[in-house]
Amino acid sequence: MPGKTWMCFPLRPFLLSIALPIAQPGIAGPSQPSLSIPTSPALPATASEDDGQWLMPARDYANSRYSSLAEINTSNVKNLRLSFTFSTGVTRGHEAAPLVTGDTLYLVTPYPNILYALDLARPGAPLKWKYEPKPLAASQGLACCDVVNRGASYAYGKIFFNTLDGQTIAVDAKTGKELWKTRLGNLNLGESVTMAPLVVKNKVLVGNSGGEFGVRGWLTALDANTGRIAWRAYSTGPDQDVLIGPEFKPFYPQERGTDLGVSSWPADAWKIGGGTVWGFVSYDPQLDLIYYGTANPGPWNPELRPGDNKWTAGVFARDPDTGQARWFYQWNPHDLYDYDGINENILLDLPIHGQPRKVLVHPERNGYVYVLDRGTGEVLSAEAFVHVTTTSGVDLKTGRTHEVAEKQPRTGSVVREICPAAPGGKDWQPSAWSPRTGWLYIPHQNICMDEEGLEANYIAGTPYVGANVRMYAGPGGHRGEFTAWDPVQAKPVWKIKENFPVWSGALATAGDLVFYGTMEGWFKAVSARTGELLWQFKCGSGIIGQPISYRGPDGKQYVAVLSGVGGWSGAIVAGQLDPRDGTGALGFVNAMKDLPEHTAKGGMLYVFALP
Amino acid sequence: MSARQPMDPTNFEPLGHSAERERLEQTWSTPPGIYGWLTTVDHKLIGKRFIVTAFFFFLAGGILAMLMRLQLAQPDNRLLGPDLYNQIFTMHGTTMMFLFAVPIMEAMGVYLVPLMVGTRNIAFPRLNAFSYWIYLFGGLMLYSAFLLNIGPDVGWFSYVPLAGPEYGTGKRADFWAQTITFTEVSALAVAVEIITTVFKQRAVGMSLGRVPLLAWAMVVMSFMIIFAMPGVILASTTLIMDRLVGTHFFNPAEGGDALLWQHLFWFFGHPEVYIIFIPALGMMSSIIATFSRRPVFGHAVMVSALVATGVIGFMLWVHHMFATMVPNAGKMFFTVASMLIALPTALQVYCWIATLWTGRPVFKTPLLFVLAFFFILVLGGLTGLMLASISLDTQVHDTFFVVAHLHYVLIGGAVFPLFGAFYYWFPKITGRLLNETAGRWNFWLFFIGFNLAFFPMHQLGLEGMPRRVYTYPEAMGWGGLNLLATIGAGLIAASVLVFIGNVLWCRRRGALVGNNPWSAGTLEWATTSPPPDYNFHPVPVVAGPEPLWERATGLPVVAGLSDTTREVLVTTLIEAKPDHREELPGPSLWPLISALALAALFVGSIFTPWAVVWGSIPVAAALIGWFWPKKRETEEEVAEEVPP
Amino acid sequence: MKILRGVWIAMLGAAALTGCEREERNFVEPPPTSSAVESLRLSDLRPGPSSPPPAAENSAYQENAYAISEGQRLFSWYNCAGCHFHGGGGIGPPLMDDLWIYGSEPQNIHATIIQGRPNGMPAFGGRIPDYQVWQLAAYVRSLSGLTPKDAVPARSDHMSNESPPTTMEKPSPKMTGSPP
Amino acid sequence: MSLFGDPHFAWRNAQSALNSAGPQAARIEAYWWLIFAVSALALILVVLAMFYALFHSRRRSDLEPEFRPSPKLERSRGWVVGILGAVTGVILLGLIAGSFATDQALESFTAQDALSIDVIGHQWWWEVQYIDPVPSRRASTANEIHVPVGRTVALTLKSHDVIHSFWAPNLTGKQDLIPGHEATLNFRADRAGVFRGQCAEFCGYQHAYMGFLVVAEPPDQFAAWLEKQRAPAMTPANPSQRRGQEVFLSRDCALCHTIQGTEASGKTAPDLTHLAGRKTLAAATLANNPSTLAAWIVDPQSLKPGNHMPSHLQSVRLGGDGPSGLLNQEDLQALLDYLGNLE
Amino acid sequence: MSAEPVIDVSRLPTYAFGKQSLMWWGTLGIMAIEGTVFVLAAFAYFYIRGNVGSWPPGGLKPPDLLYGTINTGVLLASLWPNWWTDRAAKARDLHRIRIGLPVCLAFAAAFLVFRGFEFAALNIRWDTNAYGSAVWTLLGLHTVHLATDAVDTAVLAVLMFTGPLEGKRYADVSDNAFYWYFVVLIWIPLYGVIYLAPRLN
Repeated sequence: MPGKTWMCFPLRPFLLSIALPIAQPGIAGPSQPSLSIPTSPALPATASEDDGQWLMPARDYANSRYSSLAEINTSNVKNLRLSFTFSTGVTRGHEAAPLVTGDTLYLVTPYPNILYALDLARPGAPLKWKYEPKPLAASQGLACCDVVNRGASYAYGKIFFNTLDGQTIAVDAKTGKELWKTRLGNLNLGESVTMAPLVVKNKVLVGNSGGEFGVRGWLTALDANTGRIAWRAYSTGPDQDVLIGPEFKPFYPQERGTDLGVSSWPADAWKIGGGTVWGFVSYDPQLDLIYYGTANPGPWNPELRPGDNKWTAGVFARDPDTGQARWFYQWNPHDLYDYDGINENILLDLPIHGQPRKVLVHPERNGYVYVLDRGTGEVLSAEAFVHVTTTSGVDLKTGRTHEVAEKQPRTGSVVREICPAAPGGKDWQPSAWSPRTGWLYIPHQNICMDEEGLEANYIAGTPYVGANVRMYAGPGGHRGEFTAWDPVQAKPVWKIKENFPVWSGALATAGDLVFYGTMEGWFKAVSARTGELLWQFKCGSGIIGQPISYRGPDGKQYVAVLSGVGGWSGAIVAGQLDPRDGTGALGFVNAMKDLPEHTAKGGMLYVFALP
Repeated sequence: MSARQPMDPTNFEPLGHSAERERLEQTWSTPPGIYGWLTTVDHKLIGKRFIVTAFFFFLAGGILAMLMRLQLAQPDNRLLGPDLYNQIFTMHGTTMMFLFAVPIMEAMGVYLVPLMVGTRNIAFPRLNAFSYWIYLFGGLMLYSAFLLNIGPDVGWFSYVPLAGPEYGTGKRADFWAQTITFTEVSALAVAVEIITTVFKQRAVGMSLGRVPLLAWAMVVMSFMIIFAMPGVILASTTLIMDRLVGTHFFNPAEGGDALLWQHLFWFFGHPEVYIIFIPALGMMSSIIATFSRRPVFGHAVMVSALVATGVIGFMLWVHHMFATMVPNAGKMFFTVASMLIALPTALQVYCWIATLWTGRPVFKTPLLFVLAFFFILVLGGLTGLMLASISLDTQVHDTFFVVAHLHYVLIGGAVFPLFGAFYYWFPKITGRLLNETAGRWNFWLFFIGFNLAFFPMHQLGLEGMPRRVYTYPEAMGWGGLNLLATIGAGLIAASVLVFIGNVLWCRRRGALVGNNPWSAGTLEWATTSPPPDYNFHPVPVVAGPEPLWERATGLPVVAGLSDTTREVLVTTLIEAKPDHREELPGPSLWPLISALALAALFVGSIFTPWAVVWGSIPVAAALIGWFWPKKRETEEEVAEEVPP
Repeated sequence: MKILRGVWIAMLGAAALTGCEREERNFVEPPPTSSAVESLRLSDLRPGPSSPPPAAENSAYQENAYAISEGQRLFSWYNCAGCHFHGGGGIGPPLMDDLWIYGSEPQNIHATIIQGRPNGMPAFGGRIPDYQVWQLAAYVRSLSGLTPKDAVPARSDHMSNESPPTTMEKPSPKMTGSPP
Repeated sequence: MSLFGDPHFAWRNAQSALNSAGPQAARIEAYWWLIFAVSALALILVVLAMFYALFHSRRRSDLEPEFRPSPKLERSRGWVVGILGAVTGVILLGLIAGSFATDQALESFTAQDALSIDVIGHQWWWEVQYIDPVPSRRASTANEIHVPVGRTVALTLKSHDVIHSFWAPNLTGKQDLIPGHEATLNFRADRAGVFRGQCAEFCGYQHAYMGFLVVAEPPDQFAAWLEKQRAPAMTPANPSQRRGQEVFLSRDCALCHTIQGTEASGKTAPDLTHLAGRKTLAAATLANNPSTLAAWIVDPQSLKPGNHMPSHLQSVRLGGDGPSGLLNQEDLQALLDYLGNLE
Repeated sequence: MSAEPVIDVSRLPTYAFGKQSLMWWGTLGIMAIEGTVFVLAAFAYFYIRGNVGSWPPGGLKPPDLLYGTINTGVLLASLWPNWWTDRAAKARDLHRIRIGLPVCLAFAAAFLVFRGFEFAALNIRWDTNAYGSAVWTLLGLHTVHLATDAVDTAVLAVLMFTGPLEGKRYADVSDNAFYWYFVVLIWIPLYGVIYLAPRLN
C-alpha cells in the first residue's frame, strides 16, 4: 500500500527544497527533475561548499540529514563493506553523530565525553589525538536517560562540544588543544548537558538537560572565540529572563501576555519547572532566526502544576544575535505526558494548499507531524503518524490539541493505554529529509504506557517526576517503526515495523537510500522510495547513534555510524537494570525486558564503503 | 423461691436405676478423662465450654477497656503510647464483637436450644465440637499475636487503606483478618446447627406457633448469621488477598475502592449488632415470662417483631457511611430504614411492659437486669434514631457520642439481659442457685457504673471529642467527663468481680434448688438440673407454648426411641409430627483434628499463600477421616435399620 | 486442657523469639551507631591471615516490619525512587538484584547513603537523620530479599506490581524489518 | 502537654456541635434539640410506664403461673399496645420528615461566589490550597483555614494516604476524605472567631492530634491575609536569621518543607512560608511560640509519637557531630530565629 | 413414672431422603451461605465496574468465550448423571449408584481440566487491576466449590465400592447430587457475570 502511494505520483513536481541561504537558482525551477542541492551551510569560518563534509550532527542548519553523495545507490548498496572500525572504550549509549571535515573524523563519546580525532588519510584511520575533559563523575547521577552525548559541532577550525557536567568546550580541530571551556550548568541543581551545540553567527548555542530533576531550562549563546556568555534565554519565568520583548509576536492569543512564564505556574513552580533545551537547534539564515524546542514541564504529574506552564513543551523562534524571542508555539500546553517539545525542527520550503510556504516540519512526541509557518508560528497542518489515544487531533484554529479527558494522569490512580507513551511517538532520534522524494524519514517507536500520578517531592539534585510509569508495545506488538512521511499530503507513504524502538537517527542520501540502525545492532539501508531492505550489517551492539555519510580523502563515499546501545530505551542494557521492576528507567524497562537477550553493551564506530 | 419444690412440675426425676436408663447413660455418655474431653459431642459440655471461653474473652476485653479508660482518664496522658493504644482498642472491639458477643449468644443457643425444643442433642454434634475448637484456636491465635506485639492496630473495622498492604505494616492486620475467618467458620456452623435443630428436632406437638421465643430468637439470629457473615468472609478474604497475593480490591490506583470495603464490612457489621441483640430479646422474653408468671403478651407480635428486626437489620448498613460520598438519595433510604427498625423493638418493649402489667412480677436478680434494659436499651435506641439522621450523624458520627450509643445498645441490649440469663439459667446448668445478695450488688454496681461510664460520653461527643483517639489536649476541656467515665468503668469492673466471685462460690456451695427453681414453663426445665447426658428420658410431647405450666402433673411422652444408639426423633417442619428417627454421631477426635488442620491452614496463610494449597491436604484428609464410617458401628446400625 | 495449655505456651515461646522484635514500633530515636561504618570492608579479597567477618549491627532495624515500612516511605519521600525506582534501577543501579557494588551489609548501605558514591549517588550525610538512614538501609535490603519475609510489606499500592498489562498483543516473534 | 496551658488556647467551645457559628451547624443543632426533646420524652414515658406496670400489676405472693391470661384483659391491653405502636410510628415518621428537611436545607446552602479551597489530608496534618483561576495566585498553607465571614466556602477534600475525616463541628458536619475519591463540603461562618476541627476517622498513630483551626474573619481582613499568603517568605534580616535560613536549606528541613522564595520546595510536609503567622504548630496541637517550636524541632517524637517529623534529639545532644549531626545548639537557635520571623 | 407414652416411634424409618432429613437442611444452610458469598462477590464486581467508564477497564479484552462455554455445557450435561444417580440412590439401587457416581466424577474431572484453561483465557491476571482481582475471585470461588464437591463425590464413590454401607449412605449420595445441582445452578449467573457482562456496555 505505501508502495502504491508513491507510484501514484511518478511525476510529482519537485517544488520542495531545503531552505538554504545560498539557494542556487536551479532549485527554484518547479519542474526540474534532478536537483543539485547545496547541502552545506555557509559557515563563515569555513565557507565550505564541499558535499563530502559533515560539520554538524544534522548535516546542515535546516536539519535535513541529507547527503548529496550518490556513489552508493540502490543498486550497489548490497556490496557495501566494512571499511574500518574504532572502539571508543566507553560502553554507555552512543547517540552522537561523528563529524568529518577535511581528512579528519571527530567523535565524542558518552560520559566521560572523550573527543577523538581520527586520521582518515591514513589506512585504518588511526587516532590523531584525543581530548579528555574529565567531567565530574557525579554528573552521571543527573542523566535521566543514560549518560549520552548527542555530538559535537565544527566551525571556525574548532570543535565545540558539551560535557555531561555542564561544560561547553572549544578544542582546536587540528591539534586537539583546549581553547576555552565554560561551565554553564549547576550540578547541585540537577543540571546536565547532553545536546550537541550549534554554531550560528559566531555564537555557540547550548541548552541544558534535567527536566526530570526540577531544573529551569535555558538556551545559552556563547561567544565562539572566547566562551563568554552572550545571552541566556530561560524557558520559564518572567519575560525578562525568557528574553521576551517588543519583537515577540506569537501567532496564537494564548501565547500573548505579560510574564506568562510566571502566571501560568503555581507560585515558585516555574523555578523548578523544566522546559530544558536538549534537542537540535535549527537556523534559517534568510529570516535570521534560530528554532528550538523546549522540553517538558516538571514534574510529570500535571496535577502538581496547574496552568499552561509556559514556555515549556513548545518551540521558540529567536534572533540569534540578541536571543530575543520572535514567536513561540506550544505543542502541549500543560503537558500531561512528558511530551518534550525538543524534537528536531526541519526547515523546508513546501507547497501547502498549493501555496509555497516557508515551513518548519516537526514530528512531535505527541504523535503528530506539525507543519508550521516558520515566519509566524502558525500551524498549517498536524496529522498523526502513530497510534494516538491521548488527544483527538489538533485544532488548527487555536493551535491546541483536543485532549481526551479519561487519559489524563491522576494522582493515585493508574491510567492505562496512554499512547504514545512518555517517549512520545518519536523521541530525540532525528529524522532525515530527502529532496529527491520530498519525504521525511522518521525513526520512531510504537509504545504505550500506564501512568499513575504521585506526589512529587522536590529535593535539589534528585529526580522530580511524580509519576509511576510502565511502558509496553503499542498496537501490533512491535515497538519500533520507521516511517516515510509526506509532509505535503500529511500522511505516511510507507512504514517498516521493527521489534525494538528505532532509537537511531536517520540518514538520507542522493543515492535514494535511507540508513538507520536498530537496537539489536543491525545497520540497515532501505530504498528511500519503497522502504525495501537493500542491505544490512550486524554491529557489535545496538545502534542508537546518528549515521552520517562523507567523502573520504580518497574520493569515495563512506557511511559511518556509532554502535553502542543505551539511552533511555536501552538503559536496561547499558545500566544493567532489573527487568522485574516494570517502572524502572521511568517505565521504559517494562517495554524492553527482552533487549538483553538481543544485544550487549558496546561502543564502536563502524565505517562502510563500497569495495 | 428455692423452697417451692411442690410447684415443680417436672416428671422426669430419675426413679431408680432402671436398665433402660443405664443403657441410655452408656449410649450418650462422654468417654472419661482427657480423651473424652477432647472428643465430646455433647451440646451441653460444648455449650458450657463455649460460654466459659467467651466469658474469658469478655474479661480480656474488659481489661483492655479498663486500660483504655485509664489512658483517657486525664488529658495528654502518656500511660500508653499510640501504638499500644491502637492495638488495645482494636483488640477490645474485635474481642467483644467476634470473640465474646456472637460466640456467647451462640453458646447459649447451643446449650439451651436442644433442651428447649426437647431433643437429645443438637443437630450435627461433631460439627458443633468442631466449631468450638475453631473458635478457640482463632481466639488463642489473636491473643498470642497480641501478646507478641503483633496485635492488630487498625480498628475492629479495619478500614482500608489503613489496613491494606501499604499502610498496614507487618502482619498485624493479617492476624485480624484470619481471626475473623476463624470466627466466621465457627459462627456459620453453629447457625446451621441451630436452624436444623429448631426446624427438625422439635418435640412432637411443638408446632411453629409453640416454639419458645428464645428459640425463635436463636433461629432469627442464625438466619442473620447465614446472610450477614458472608459479607465479612468476602471482606476479610479480599483484604488478606490484597495484602498477600497482590489483588487490588481496595487499591484505588488500580480500580479498586476503599468504599467497597466499607460496604462489605457494614453489610455484615450492622446485622452483627442485631445478631447480638436478637438472642438477648429472646432471653428477655424468657425471663419476663417466668417472673411475670404468665406467657409473654402478644406472642405472635413478638415473633413477627423478631423476624422484622432481622429483615430490616439488613437494610441499614449505609448509615455507618453517611460521612462518605455515597449518593444522598441512597442515604435517605437508609435513614428511613434505620428509623423504622425502632418500631419492632418498641412494640416488643410495649408487649413486655404489658406482660409485667398484666402479670404478677417477682423481683429476683434476673428481673432486675431485665428492668435495667428498659432504661439502657431504650436510651441507646433513641440515640440510634439520632444517628439515623444523615445531617445529625455527620456531627456525631465517629465521636464519643457513638461510643456511648453503641455501648448503650450492646451492653444494655445484650450484656444486661445476658447477666440476667446467667442468673436465670445458672441453676439449670449447675443445679445450684447464685447468691441473691451478691446478685443485687452485681446489678447495682453494674447499672450505676455503666451509666457513669457511658452517659458522659454523649456530652463528650457533642463537644467534639472524636473516638479512637489515644489522648486529647488539655485545653479541649474534656478531662472532667473522661475522668468520670473512668470511675464508672472501675465500678463495672468491681461489679464483674462480684459476679465472678458469686459464680465461683455458688458453683460448689450455692443452694441446691431442684430441677425447676423458678417454676418456669418451657421444656428445658422439664428434665433434671443439671440435665443428664441424654437430656430427656423419655422424650416429651407438648401441647402448648409453656408445656410445664399447662400440665402440672407430667407431660405425655414418646416411646420407641432406641436406647442403644444415639437416636433422636426427627419431626416435620411446621407441625412437628414424628417423621423418622435419625442416629447422631458419637464422640470423635476428628473434629479436633480437622480444626487443628484448618487452623494450621489459616495461620499458615498469614505468612504464605501457598499454605492454602498445602494446608488443604491435611484438612481434606481429616474431613475424609471424619466422614468415613466405622465398620462395627455400621453393622450395628444396619441391624436396626428401618428403611423409609 | 493441660496439653493444650502446654502447646500454647510452647508456641508462644517459639514465636516470641521471632515475633516480638519484628513488630516493635520504635518512635524514639536510638543513639547513632555510625562508628561501625569505618571498619567495613567492601571487598571479599583480603590480604594476610583471615579475620572473622564483622557482625551485622542494627538487627533491630533490619528485621523490623515498622522500620522497613518507614524505610519504604522514606525511599519515596527522599526521592530514592526517583533514580532506583521500585528497585529495578534507572538513573541509579538496580537494588533488587544480587549485585552490590558497595556491599550489601546494612553498614555498607548506610555508608553509601551518608557518603554518596562517585558515579552519581548523592551524599545524604548531614541531610537525613541517622536512624532514618538505617530504616532506608533495611528497606533497601528487603528489596533483594535480605530481610525476613514476614517483616516485609507485601507491596505498595502504587504500581509496584510487576505484572505486565495484557492489553496489547504480545510482540510477534518474527520481525523481518522489511516493509509490509 | 503542659505547653498547652496558654489560656489563649482554651478551646472548650471552639470544637462543639452545640455552639454553631454558621447556618449549616445551626440547622443541625436545631434538629438535634428537636430529636433530643422527643427522645427524652419517650425515655421518660417508657420508664414511667415500666414502673407503673410493675406497681400496678397484680402482685401476689401466689406463684401459680397464669398460662392462659384472660382474653378480655389481653384484648384491652392489646389496644393500648396497638395505639402506642401507632403513635410511635407517627413520631418516627415525624422525625424522618424533620431529618429530611434538615438534609434538604443543608443541600441548598450553595452559592455562586463560593470561595474554593482544596483541603488534602495527610498522615497527620492538613494541606490547604486556596484556588485561583490564575495558577500563580494560588496560596498554600497548612492546618489553618482562614475564611471570610458571611461567604460560603466550598471545600474540595482529598486524601493523600489513608481515610481521614474533616470535622469542624461549629461550622458543619463531617465529611470523609477517601483516597481515590474527591468530596465536597460547603459551609459558611456567620460570626468571626477561631474554631477548631479535628480528623474524625481513625488514621493511624497520630489520629488523636490531627487538628486544624478555622479562622473566620471579616472579609477585608481575610483578603489581606490571603494576599499575604501569596507573597514569598520574608528574606532574612539579620545574620542570625541568615544562618537560620542556611541551616534550613542545608539540613533535613528542606527535604520535606517548602519556604517560598527559597530553594526549599519539599512537598511531603507542611508549607512553612508563613509559619510565624499561624496560631498553632503540629496540626493544632501546640501553641506557636519559640519554646514550643524548639521542642517540636528537637523532639517531635515524644510530643507526637509515630509522626513523620524526624527527631533531632540525638544530634542536638551530641552537638551536631558525626553523620547524624544535623543540628547543634547554635544552629537550632538560628533556625528558630529564622522560622520565628516567617510572618 | 408418671409420664404417659402417647406415641410409639419404633416403627418409624431410621433414615430419610430430601428435606425430611437433617443432612438436607445442613446442606441447604451451607448453600445459603455460599450463595450469599457469590451474590456479594458479584456485587463487588459490579461495584468496581461502577467506578470506571469502560468495561473491562482500559481496553482490556473480555475473557475468551470458548472454554467457559464448553464448561457450561459440561456442567449442564453433568446434571443428567447426577439426577440419574440421585434417583438410583432414592431407589437404593447400589448397582446403578456404582455406575452413576464414577460418571459424575468423570464430569467433575473434565470440568476441572477445562477450568484450568478458563483461567488462562481470562486475559488478565489477578494482580493486574481490580477487575482482574474480581474475576479471578469469582472463578476461583466457584472452582473451590467444584473441587470440594469432586473430592466429596470421589470419597462417596470409593465408599460405595468398598463399604461399610448402611441405608443412610444412600441419602448421602442423594444429598451429594443435591449440592451438585447448586454448584451448577450458581454457575449460570456467574457465567453471565464473568463472560457476558464485560461484553455488554
